[in-house]
Amino acid sequence: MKDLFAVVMLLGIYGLLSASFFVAMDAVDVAFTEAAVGAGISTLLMLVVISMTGRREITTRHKPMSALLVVAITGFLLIYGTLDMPYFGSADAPIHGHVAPRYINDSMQEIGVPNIVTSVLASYRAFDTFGEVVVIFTAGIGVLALLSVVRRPEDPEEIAAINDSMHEQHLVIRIVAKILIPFILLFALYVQFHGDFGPGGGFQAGVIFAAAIILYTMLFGLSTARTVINQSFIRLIAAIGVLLYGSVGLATLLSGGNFFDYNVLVNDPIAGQHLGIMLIELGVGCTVAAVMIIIFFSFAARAEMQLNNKKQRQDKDKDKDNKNKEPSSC
Amino acid sequence: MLMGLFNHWVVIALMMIGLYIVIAHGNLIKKIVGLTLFQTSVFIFYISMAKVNGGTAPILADDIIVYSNPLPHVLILTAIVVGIATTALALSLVVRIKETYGSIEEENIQHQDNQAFEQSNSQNGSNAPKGSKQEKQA
Amino acid sequence: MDIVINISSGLCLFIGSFLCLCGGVGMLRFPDFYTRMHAAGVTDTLGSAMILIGLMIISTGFLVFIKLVMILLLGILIGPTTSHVLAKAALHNGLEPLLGHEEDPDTDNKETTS
Amino acid sequence: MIIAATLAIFVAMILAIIRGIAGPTLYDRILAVNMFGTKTVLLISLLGFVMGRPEFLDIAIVYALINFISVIGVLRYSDTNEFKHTPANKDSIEKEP
Repeated sequence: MKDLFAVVMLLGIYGLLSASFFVAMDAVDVAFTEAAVGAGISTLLMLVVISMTGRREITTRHKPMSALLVVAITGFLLIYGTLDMPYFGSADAPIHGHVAPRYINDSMQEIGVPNIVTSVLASYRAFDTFGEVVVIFTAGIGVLALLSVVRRPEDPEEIAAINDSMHEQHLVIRIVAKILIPFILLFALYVQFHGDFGPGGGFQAGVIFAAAIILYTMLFGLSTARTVINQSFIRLIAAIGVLLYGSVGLATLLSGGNFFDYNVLVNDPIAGQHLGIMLIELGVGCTVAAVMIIIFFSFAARAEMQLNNKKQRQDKDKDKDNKNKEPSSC
Repeated sequence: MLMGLFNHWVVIALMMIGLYIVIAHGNLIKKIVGLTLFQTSVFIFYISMAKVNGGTAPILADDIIVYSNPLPHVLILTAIVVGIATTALALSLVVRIKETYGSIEEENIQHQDNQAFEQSNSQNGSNAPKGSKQEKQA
Repeated sequence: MDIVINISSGLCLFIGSFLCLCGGVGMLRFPDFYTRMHAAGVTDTLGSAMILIGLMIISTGFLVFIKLVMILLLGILIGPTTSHVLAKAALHNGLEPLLGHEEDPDTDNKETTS
Repeated sequence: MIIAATLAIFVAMILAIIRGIAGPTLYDRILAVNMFGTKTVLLISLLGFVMGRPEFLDIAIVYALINFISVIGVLRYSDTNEFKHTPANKDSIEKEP
């Protein structure tokens, strides 16, 4: 398919489909994340990018045979490899042997949280998750470094003018969004703090929170959103999330336990676990939400800048040659 | 009997489609879409491994004995969010490439690079793509 | 009592799934974008409402019921809004309706409100 | 009956996918994605009942919200001028710098 827009739309459908597959496979937490990420944020980012880079694919080369050969050989070898794999759904597969029974049987006594995924994520494998959060934070920094735009100071009157014109254009949807956004934020908090008992947790809540802010940004304009959410403040939040996570580990280290061994935080081990998990999920939520917002803002600001530049260039062109009018932008 | 392996085959099919897109298409956005497909096939692989027949979601309840394996869920949960972060990084690189080269087709970029290299060889000058960058900033 | 609950929920589910199927077929068969949107938008809202009501009738537990009500409210709020926005954007960006060229303003109103 | 409803939704989803692949205009595809999203919400709520653990309706709520957000996003970013006159546009932009 040559039309990149269609590709992105189908990718969105694919994300929705794979998330419902995850529900059918009992992975409710994963489905939660995939729903928010795969169908929402990634589609949006791709769209912003193709609005910047152009919608058509121009293929100049036609040598799919060699690629097809490579793919066929790899696929054949992989299929050959699967012949020794355990069957789908068999309970005695090696994957279910080592640590999984302990998680399932003992986590209620050791951690005291009904959602095993949360207890594994935030307690048994907390160090691992710490690494993931740092990766997300680093990716946010990378996007910021690549795409940050020096913005001129915003004129409040201009913002008001943009606001009015957008209000005329998107009246119905803005009112619906005004009803919905508080609900989405509230729901994100529910997901954040209900993660111990049902599907949810910091990652999902962060993404949903960011989605609410993104909705606001899309409908009320980037400038308005920037006045609501201060840029340096959101960067601070991203750092504070990682810091909170790390300092919980440091606190356990200082009070005599291992790194991320929450039992020593409070006198009662279970209460310590609860406190540790809550703090860590909060840190994860802060970082993920802030990084997603930063990423989206960077992309949107870049798109806006390019649009402005193009407009200015067109104006200049028009001034320069009225007679030699090329079909440069219809 | 071999039907028990169909989940692996579906995963491999998806994976190979992703790989094919990455190899055969020159458009950088298409390549990222291919990578996403590949990534998702790995997610599906892990999740389908975690499923146990008759099991339910790994959230403890009183009257349920068999649960699916929670460990792959944890790995994939974090992997999805990390995946979107890295995809965003890749997309931002694409945006910068578009700004510098004016194109996101691999062939085109390669062509421009080669031309610039030849020019700099003939002039013994400095690196090539600087010029367009400076122009952009100006 | 039990049988009444079962029958009523089954009826709701049946109507809902029938509507959803009709919407899908209409989406595939109708000639242009606006008619397709008409098929999808109308049946989506009512069909999902019927299915959710059917699930509410057989739901056990208060929390499940409340969540279903929330989904229903969201659906009622979101479905027509997206249809409206889609139609508006399509019209605004110059996609001509296939049918009813003679009575343009009339059809426009109809499409955007559906 | 729940299973029958699930199957019906499934068929409707397939029809939506066909429209999404075939859709001649951009808006047909957006419509297909939107319809697919609402169907997914229904499918997940039904699946919860089929599997006997209907506590996980949170996912369906997230779906409804995210679906809305992504449709708005699509429309917002397809409104920018890049999309309006697409086929001729890109070449001219490329030549410009």
